[in-house]
Amino acid sequence: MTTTDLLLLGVLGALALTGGVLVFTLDSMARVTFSLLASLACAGGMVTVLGLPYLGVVIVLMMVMEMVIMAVFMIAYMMNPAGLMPMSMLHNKRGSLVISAVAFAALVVGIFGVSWPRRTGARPKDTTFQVGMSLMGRQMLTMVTLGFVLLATMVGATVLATHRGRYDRFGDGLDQRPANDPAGGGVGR
Amino acid sequence: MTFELILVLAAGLFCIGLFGALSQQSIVMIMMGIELMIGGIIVAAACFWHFLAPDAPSGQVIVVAAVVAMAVEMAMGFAVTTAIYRARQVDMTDMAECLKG
Amino acid sequence: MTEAGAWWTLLAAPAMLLALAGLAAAGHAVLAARDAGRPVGPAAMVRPFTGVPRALLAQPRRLPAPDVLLWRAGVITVPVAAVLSTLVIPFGGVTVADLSVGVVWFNAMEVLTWAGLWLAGWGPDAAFPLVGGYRFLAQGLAYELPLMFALISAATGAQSLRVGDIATSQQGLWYAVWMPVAFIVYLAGVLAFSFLGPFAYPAGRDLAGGVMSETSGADRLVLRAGRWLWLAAGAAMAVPLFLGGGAGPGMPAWAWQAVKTLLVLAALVLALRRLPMIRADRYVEFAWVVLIPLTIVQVLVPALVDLNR
Amino acid sequence: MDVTGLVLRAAAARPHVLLATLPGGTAARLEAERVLRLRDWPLAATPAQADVLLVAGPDCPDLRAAVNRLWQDLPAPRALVHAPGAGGVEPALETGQARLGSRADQRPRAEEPGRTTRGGDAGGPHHQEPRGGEDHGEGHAGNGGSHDDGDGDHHHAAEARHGDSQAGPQDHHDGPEGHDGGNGGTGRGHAGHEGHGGHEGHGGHEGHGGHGGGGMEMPGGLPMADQGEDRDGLTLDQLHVPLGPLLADWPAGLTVRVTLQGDVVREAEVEEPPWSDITGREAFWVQPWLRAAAGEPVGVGEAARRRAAAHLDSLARLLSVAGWPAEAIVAKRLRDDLLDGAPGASVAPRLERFARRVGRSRTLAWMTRGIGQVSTEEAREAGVSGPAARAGGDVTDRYRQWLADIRRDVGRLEGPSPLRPAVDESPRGCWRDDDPPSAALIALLPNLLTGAELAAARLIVASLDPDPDELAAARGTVGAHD
Repeated sequence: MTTTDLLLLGVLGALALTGGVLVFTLDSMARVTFSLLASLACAGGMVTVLGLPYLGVVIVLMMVMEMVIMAVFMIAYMMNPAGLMPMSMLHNKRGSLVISAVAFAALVVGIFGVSWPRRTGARPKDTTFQVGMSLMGRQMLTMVTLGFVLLATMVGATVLATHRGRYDRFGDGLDQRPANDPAGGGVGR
Repeated sequence: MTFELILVLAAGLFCIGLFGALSQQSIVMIMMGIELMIGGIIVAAACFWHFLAPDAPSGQVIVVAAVVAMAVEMAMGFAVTTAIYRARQVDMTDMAECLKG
Repeated sequence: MTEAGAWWTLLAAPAMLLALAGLAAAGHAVLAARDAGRPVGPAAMVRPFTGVPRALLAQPRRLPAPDVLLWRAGVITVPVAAVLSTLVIPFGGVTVADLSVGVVWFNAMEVLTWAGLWLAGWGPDAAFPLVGGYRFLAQGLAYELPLMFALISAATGAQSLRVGDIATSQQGLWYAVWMPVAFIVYLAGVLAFSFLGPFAYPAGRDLAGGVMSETSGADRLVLRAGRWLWLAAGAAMAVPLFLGGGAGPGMPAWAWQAVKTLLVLAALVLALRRLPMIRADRYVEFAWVVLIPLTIVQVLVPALVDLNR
Repeated sequence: MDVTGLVLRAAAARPHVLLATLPGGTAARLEAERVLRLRDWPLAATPAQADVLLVAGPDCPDLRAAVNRLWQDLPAPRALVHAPGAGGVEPALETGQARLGSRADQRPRAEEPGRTTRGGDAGGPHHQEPRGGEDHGEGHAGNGGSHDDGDGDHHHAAEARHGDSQAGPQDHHDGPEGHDGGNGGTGRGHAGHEGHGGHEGHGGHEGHGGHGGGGMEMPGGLPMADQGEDRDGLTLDQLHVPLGPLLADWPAGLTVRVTLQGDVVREAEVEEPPWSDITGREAFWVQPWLRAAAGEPVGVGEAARRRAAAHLDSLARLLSVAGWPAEAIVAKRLRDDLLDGAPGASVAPRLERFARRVGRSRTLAWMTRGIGQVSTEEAREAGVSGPAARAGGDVTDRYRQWLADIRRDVGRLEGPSPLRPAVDESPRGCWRDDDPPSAALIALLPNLLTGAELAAARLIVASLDPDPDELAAARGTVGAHD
C-alpha cells in the first residue's frame, strides 16, 4: 500500500463514519438519506482503494440509485420529512445505545485479540476477472442462488406493492379492453 | 496495523447501523440502519480479502452477496411498508405490532 | 494501446470538454436562429454566451425555506460528474485515468446526475422544481437499464471494461455497425442523462422549467452548463465505445477522434430539435417492454460471437 | 468607467424577459413575442430566470397583486416595464434594457434611502409606466435595504416537505404575518408567487390528518398539509396550487385552482375571471366578428387570416407545453407573418412543411394520445362549437383539426365576400354575444382536468386554449346592448 492509498483510506473511513453518525442525528429526511449515501459511497471508495475497483464502483453506482429511490419513499412515508419541526423518533434509546456499544467493544477486542494469519498468496493482476471467473465457475451455485433470490424479490415486492390486480384492470371476465387504468401507458393503449 | 484499523472502522459502521436499527421507530429508518450494517460488512470483507487471502476469490463473492442482500432488503422493505401503509396508514413498528390486521 | 496521461491532461480534459459543450450550445443557437427567422451568423453563435456575465451578476434566488446545502450540492454535482466521467475516455491514445473498469466508472458518474437533479429539485422547496426532480427519477428508471445493457454490449464485444481496449478491439468493423440497437439506445441515453430535447421532461416548459425554474444566477449557469457538458461527454464516449475510437486512414488518431466526436455531437444536436418532449409516464413502459428485451438480445450477439471466436 | 458598469452592460445585451400578459393584452403579447423573437431575447418562464418583467396589456387592478409578486421574485439586476398596447412594446423593452445596463450608478446603498427605493423594487419615480407604477410598493412597507434582502424574513417556512411520492407539497404560505417583515428587502422572503402558478399552497390546511401533533408548535406557525384519499390508495398529502393567471404558455387571466396529490390533479376549479373593470379590453382574436356584428363591413378573407393566426397561436402554445420549442417558434413565426398581412402564397409552402412535421409526428401523437377525451356529442352538449367539437377526440385529434383548419383558411385569405358573424366560425366556435365559445371551453375544464397528471392537464388546457378575453368582450357588448 502506498502512502496515497493509506491517506485515502483514512479520509474515506472518517467520512464514512461521519456520514453514518449523521444518519441518526439529522432531522431532514433528505439530508439523512444523502448522508447515508455519502457514507456508503465512501465505503465503496474504500473497497476500490483496497484493490477491488469493479466492486467499489458498482457499490457507488448502486448506492446512488438505491438512495435516490429510498429518498422518494422516505419522503412519502415519514412525517415531517423536511425536518422543519424537530422531533425525536427514537424508542428505547438507552438500551440500543448500550447494546451497540457493547457490540462495538466486543468486536474491537476481537479484532485486536485474534492473532490473524499471515497473508497467503499474491493478488491477481485483474481482480475483476477473478470475481467473474469464480462466480461463473466454482461459485456458480452462489450466483444461481443470488439470481433466484433477486427474481423472488422482484416478484414478491411487486405483488406486495400493487393494489390493483388484473381483475381490476380487465374486469371480472378479463375481457375488458382497453384496460381500466387511471393513466395510459406507453405501449398498446 | 492498517488491517486492524480498517476492521475497527467496519465495526464502527456496523454498530452505528445496529444502534439505528434498534432505536428507530420508523420502518424506513430501520432499513437505513440495516444498510449501514451491511456497509460495514462489505468493508470488512474487502479488508479480509486484501490483507489475508487476495488469491482466494471468496472474499469478493462475500461482497457481491452483501450488495445483493442490500438490494433485496431495500426492495422488500419498501414493498412491505407500502402494503402496511396502504392497509392501515402506519409506518411505525410500534403501531404495526399487531400484525393481525 | 492507451496510456495514462501526464498531470496536465487532468486540466486539458475538462477544457476540451468545455469547448465541445460550447460548440454544441453554439450550434444549437444557430439552428434556433434559423428557425426563428433571425440572421444566421457568427453573432448568433456567440449570443448564448452573453448569459455568462449575466449569470455571474445576478442575485441568487431567495426562497422562504430552501435547503441551500442540498440545493447547491445537487446543482454542482451535475457538471462535476460530467467532467469526472471523461477521465476514462481515451483521446488519441492518452487517457487521464486508464481505469480497468472505465465503462462502469462512466456509468456510475452518469448515475450521479440522478442524485444531483433530485437534490436540485428538492432544494428550493417549491412545487415545480420538486415535480421536475421526481420526473428525472422516473425518466432515469426508464432510460438507465437499456443504457446499461447498451454499454454492456460494447464491453462484451471487447471482453474488457477498459475503454481503450474497447476502442482498439473494433479494428475493421465498428460496433455501431453490428450493434446498431445498442448504439441507438446509447445515443438516446445520452440525450436522457443530459435532459435535453426529447428528454427535457425534468426541465419541461409545462413546469415553467422544472428543476431549473427557481435557480438563478450562477446556480442556473452551472446547471445549464451541466446539461451541455453531459451531452459533450456522452458524444465523446460514443466514439471509443461504438465508432472505433481514433482508428481511421490518413489522419492521426486524435484528429479522427475529434472529427467523429464532432459528428456525433452534431447528430445529437440535430436530433434534440427534431423531437417533442417524451414524457416518462409513456416512455417507462416502452423502455421496459420494448427496449430492455431488445438490448438483452443485443448483448447476446457479441456474446455468441465471442464464443465462436 | 468602472468594471461593474461594463459587466452590467454586457449582461444587459441579451436580457431574459418574463412576459406577464394581462387580460386584453393579446395584441401587446403578440407584438412582444415577435420583437423578442427577432431580437433573440429569451422568454423566461419564471421570475427567477428573468431580468425584465414586461407587463403587456391594459392595467388590471385585480391582477396587480399577482404582478407585484412576480416582480418581488425577480433577482436583481432587474427592470419592470409596462406596455399597455402593441405600440408600447418596443419602447418599453428599450427602457428595460437601458435600465438594466445603467444600474451601476443606481446600485442601492442602505444609507441612501432615496436611492434605495429607486434601485430596489417598490414603485418610486423609477417606474414611469402610466398606470402600473404606483402599486408595486404595496404590501411591503418596511423595505429597508433592497438587495441585501431578508435572511431573517422566513416567515413562511414552507413546512410541508411532508410529502408524497411524486411532488411533495411545498406550501409556501402567505402567512398572515408574511408581508410586514422588518426589512423584507426585495421581498424574496415573501413566498408564493401565486400569480405565477404552482408555488403557493393554501387553504384547507388546518387539521393535518393524523400526522404531527395537534398542539405542537408548527414551523413558521403554519399547520401541516392535509391528507386525503388518492388514486393509489397511499393517502398522499394534498397541495393546493393555483395555475395562472400569469403562468407562461397559459391563457392570460385564467385561474384554475387545482388540488394536487403527487402530480395528479384531484380536483380542479376554475376561478371566476377576476377583473371587474373591462373597459379598454379588446378581444383580439374575435375582433373581425365583433366588428361585423356591430355592422362594419368585414371581409371573409380578413376573418380567415385572423382565425388561422389564432389557431397558429394556440398551436405554438400547445407545442411549447408539449416540449417542442423548435416547432413552437416556427408556428409563432407563421402567425406573425399572417398577422403582418403576408400573402397566402408566400406562407403556404412553409405552412405545409410545418403541418407535415407536426401533424405527422408519431412521437407527438404518442405523447398526446388518449389525453383529454371529448367526443363530438359531449362537446356539442356542453355548447362547444369550434374545432374542439369538430375534432371530437383527444389532444391529438384537436391539434390535427387545427392544422387542417389553418390549411383551409390560408387558401381563403383573399376571400372578398362579407363576413356573416352568425355563420362563419370565430377561432373558438360560433360567436354569440351572450355566450362566447370560450365560456363553454372553460366549463369543460374541471371535469377533464380531474384525474389528469400535471403535464396532461397542461396539455388539455393548451389543446382547448380558451380565450378569457372573449368573456370580457361578450360582457362588454351585452352590457352595451342592454
